[in-house]
Amino acid sequence: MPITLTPPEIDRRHHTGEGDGGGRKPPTDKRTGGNGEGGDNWGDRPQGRRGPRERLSQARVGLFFALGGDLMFFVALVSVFFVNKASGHFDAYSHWVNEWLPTALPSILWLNTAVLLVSSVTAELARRSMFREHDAMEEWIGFGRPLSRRAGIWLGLTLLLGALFLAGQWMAWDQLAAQHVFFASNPSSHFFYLITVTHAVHLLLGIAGLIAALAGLQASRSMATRQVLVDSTVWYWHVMGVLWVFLFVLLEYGQ
Amino acid sequence: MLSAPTAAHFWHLPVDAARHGPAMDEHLLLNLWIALGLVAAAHGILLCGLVWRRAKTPGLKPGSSGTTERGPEGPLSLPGRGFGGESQTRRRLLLFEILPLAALTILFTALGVRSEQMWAAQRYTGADPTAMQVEVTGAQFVWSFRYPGADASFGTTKPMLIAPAAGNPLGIDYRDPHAADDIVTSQLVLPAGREVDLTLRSLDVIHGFAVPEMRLKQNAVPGQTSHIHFTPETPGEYAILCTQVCGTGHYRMQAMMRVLSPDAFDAWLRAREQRR
Amino acid sequence: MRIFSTHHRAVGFGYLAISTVAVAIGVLLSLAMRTHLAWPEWPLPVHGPILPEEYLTLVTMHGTLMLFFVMTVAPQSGFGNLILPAQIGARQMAFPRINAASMWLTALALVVLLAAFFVPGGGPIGGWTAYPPLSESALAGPGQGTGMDCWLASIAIFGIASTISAVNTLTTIVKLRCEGMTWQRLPLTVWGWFTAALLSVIAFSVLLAALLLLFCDRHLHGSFFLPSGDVVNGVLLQHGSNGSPLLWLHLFWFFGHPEVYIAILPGMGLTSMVIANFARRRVFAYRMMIATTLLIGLLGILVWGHHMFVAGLNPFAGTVFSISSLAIALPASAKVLSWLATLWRSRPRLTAAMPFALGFVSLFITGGLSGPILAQPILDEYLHNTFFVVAHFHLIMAMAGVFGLFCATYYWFPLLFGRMLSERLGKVHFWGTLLGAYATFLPMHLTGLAGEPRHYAQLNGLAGPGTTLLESTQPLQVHITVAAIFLALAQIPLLVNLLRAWRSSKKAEPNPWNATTMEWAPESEELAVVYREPCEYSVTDESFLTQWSPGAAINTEAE
Amino acid sequence: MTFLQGCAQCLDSTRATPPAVQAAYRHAIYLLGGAGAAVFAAGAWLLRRER
Repeated sequence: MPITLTPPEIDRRHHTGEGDGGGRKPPTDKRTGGNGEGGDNWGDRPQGRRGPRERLSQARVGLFFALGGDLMFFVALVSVFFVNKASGHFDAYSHWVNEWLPTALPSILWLNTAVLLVSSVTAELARRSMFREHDAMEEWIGFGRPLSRRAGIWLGLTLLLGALFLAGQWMAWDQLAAQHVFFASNPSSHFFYLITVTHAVHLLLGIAGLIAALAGLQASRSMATRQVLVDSTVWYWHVMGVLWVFLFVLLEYGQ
Repeated sequence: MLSAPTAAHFWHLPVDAARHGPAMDEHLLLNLWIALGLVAAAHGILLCGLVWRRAKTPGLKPGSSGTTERGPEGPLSLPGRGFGGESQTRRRLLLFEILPLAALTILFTALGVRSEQMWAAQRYTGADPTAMQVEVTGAQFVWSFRYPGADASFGTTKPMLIAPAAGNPLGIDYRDPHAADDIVTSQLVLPAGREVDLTLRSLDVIHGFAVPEMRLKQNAVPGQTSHIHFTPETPGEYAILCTQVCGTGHYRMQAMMRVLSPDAFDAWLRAREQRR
Repeated sequence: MRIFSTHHRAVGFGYLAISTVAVAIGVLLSLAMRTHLAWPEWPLPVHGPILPEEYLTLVTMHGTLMLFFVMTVAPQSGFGNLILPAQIGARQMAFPRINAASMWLTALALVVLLAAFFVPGGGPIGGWTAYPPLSESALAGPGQGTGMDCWLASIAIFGIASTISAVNTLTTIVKLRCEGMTWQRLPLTVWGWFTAALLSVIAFSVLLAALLLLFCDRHLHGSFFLPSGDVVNGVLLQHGSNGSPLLWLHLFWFFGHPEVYIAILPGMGLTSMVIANFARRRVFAYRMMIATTLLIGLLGILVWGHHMFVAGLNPFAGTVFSISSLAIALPASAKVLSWLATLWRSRPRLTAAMPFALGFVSLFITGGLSGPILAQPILDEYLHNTFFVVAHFHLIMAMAGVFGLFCATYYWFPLLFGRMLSERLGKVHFWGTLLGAYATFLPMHLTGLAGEPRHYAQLNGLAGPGTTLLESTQPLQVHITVAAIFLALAQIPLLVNLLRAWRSSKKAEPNPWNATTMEWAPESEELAVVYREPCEYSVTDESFLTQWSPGAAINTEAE
Repeated sequence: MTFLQGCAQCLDSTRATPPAVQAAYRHAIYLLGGAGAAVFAAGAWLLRRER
């Protein structure tokens, strides 16, 4: 849990009520500090508008469920992968034939993987820098927007690396096509293209998110909005990175 | 419970001509009666509960359903719960949940075990080696039946050889010696009292091979062969239906299963062999 | 209210509008099917005689419309959006814009689906389960070309929309509950919505994957579901491949079975709350009801194989799936028992929503008890894909689900429109619908037991024992058709009722049913706070404690 | 235990399909069911944690 504008000890939600289900849910952060200091009590605001902490965790919960569904999507693909890989059929002379010819992965995928991992690091740095209290203070006092500046740099770097990864994937597809390995060639090539393309589509979404976050960093005045944007985009980016590592291992060693 | 034939008639079950049929029917009817009984009982309780005068003794409050109070209570903290003390609560919970659920658990377990035993008897084990071999092939929208002939083995088939117009709907490769004496028919003719091992195939889409009077159903899935074995008992003409939607002609994908007395069957088989 | 509003009520009404269109069309399609089965020679006015492929299109579209666009949309997304936020003391859904977007996506999906009627070749004919290879190629039959593509696109869009809206629902329930709204204090309706949303997120993504694979098979020469050497219509579709149609069955039913729980869980929750409210009692064994809701959801993920007992599944797998399927009967029975216990000697007020809640219980019992029968492989071997199955899921899912929807309509109409529905018309509507439902679907058990398979465009007119067998059901067929028409007509009172209430000037009082849950709380600027569990009614008098009232009971007699 | 594979109606034809295929189907079904149940449980747990 990163440092947020709400000192964690105020958020008692997870500590009370344990054991007795009925205990009244403690008020969600009354004293948020943040750009609501001085009489402006977040708790008076309508549900879901009670300060950065709540909006942040709301976005994270939404992301959690969305990614849970996404996980099931890839689980379905992978289970089909296993079955198709093992399956075969009896030919006219009742010999058992398995059409599966493992697709040799272009070595550039290793490079891409490394790039993606690095991009995850830069993304995390961007996320962390959104929660540096020192910078936040400075912004409230009015010394520019160090949060946006610092995070913007890291996000830009992530965007660059992400684009690089996609370019690398494109080159991988090119190389396979040059060897006349296409989607339709073989059951295993089905899966290589299916998995890489679907993952690439997810990364495109991630890149859209990054662009949105960058735009938000410039445009939005509310610090909470910027934090939510960056935080959820980066978490999504991390998950896509981990997912890729898993899929890559599956394709490299699982065939 | 009514006697089996009357019951079968009451439930609109068709005649039962397979050896495994009667046991299956018995289990089916048992299930149906139990279900009917439970429906009646549940509705009875429902209606009684509705018309019977409202219980005055607080002890009988269903609200007192064992949930322990929590959180701040208003002055009127009791309504709907905590009534009649824990003993009443427990009694009611026992009466309305625990006992019935235990009974249902036993009931469903018993039915489950019984049906799994029958399922295992029919499906876990293959057909007897001496069983008669017939290959059933589904294709939009006809069933074809192939007998291995004298050599008791089927000739190989190849998709590229399939040519219904040329009289080879199954794509039998006649260069294969085994294929020479194969008999292909449009009716499934079987001798009574002998076990049959059907090999189910499909050329195009999934078809459902079903013989209601034999209490038999199994999908014919393209790309795989499924086996199903049974013993027809009473001679007669029975319906073979397709029970998996397979296209425009699904409804007319019907064939006839003719069960003959053993010697009548031998005569038929000889006639067919002459014919070829 | 602006049409592109992101207010949760606007979105909810949008969803209900979608369902209304879908249900109207779906009913008409089913009536066309029924008349054709009862009187095959009778030509449809304007259209003329119904051809076999047209009949299959009717079946497919009826199933798709009803299951996806009515039973999934209306209870979960429709009433979920209308009521859920208020019921947990929130002012809106978690992500209003995304919420509205998913509603419009659903509308788009409906349009795309209906477009299938008008494309060359007509709509798809493969049933709502779209088993390959029938769904693999345009060669397999009319409507399997563009029509099938429309179906694929529509369901894909629908799946994405449902997933998004489910994520929104889940986040709302997890994050936006007001102060004091704890695990035990959540109304069972919210539990129903929560579980159903959880199932949607899990199931629809798997369906999406399956649709993607099928699309690859159809248009990119894939071979995921296409076996080697498959000859459709004289054309060899696939040379070397490892594909198997069974894979589709697995993926589809992994979605398909949770789907039916998505359709019914909200109705279960509402039934519990309405029964408790009109019986003026607490829901019997409240925490057990929560547990069973979650348990049904969890088990619902693990039973899909019972749709495949005779589909080429290994018999051992059949046994395993039949055990898990029989297991679900227990939490379901526990729910029924709780309803019976809550009603026991309660002399409830049989106004408005209550009869429909009771109807839900009745239909749930009747339709549910044929479930354990179908869960036994040896019996399913005879009953699979017969009208016995049709009767089963129409009673427990379609009819019970619809009764849940009617219950919601009568219960929340005063809340949503500030008007009261006429009790008399409500009673007429209830009895007509209940009678029609049973008269239509009970006999289907018998035609199924007699051996009538699903998707048969015609039961007579052919030679052979098959037709003799099927023609024997003809009297029942006519009866069913007449009953179905009656069932459709029985909905007129509802329409009249809604229209009259709409036009009437008589305002409804703020909490006409003396309900205790948050959605009836008066509008106020300060934050909602919940002080107790729902359904606190006095046994001695009419007084009761609402979830939002901090102190003394509201005594309706005193007022 | 042989179970959960495509082409089988009786033990004889179960044996006719390679164990690899049977295992593949078995694992695929474990994977699907397990992952589904896990996501479900995680969701329920999140609600409990957030009460």
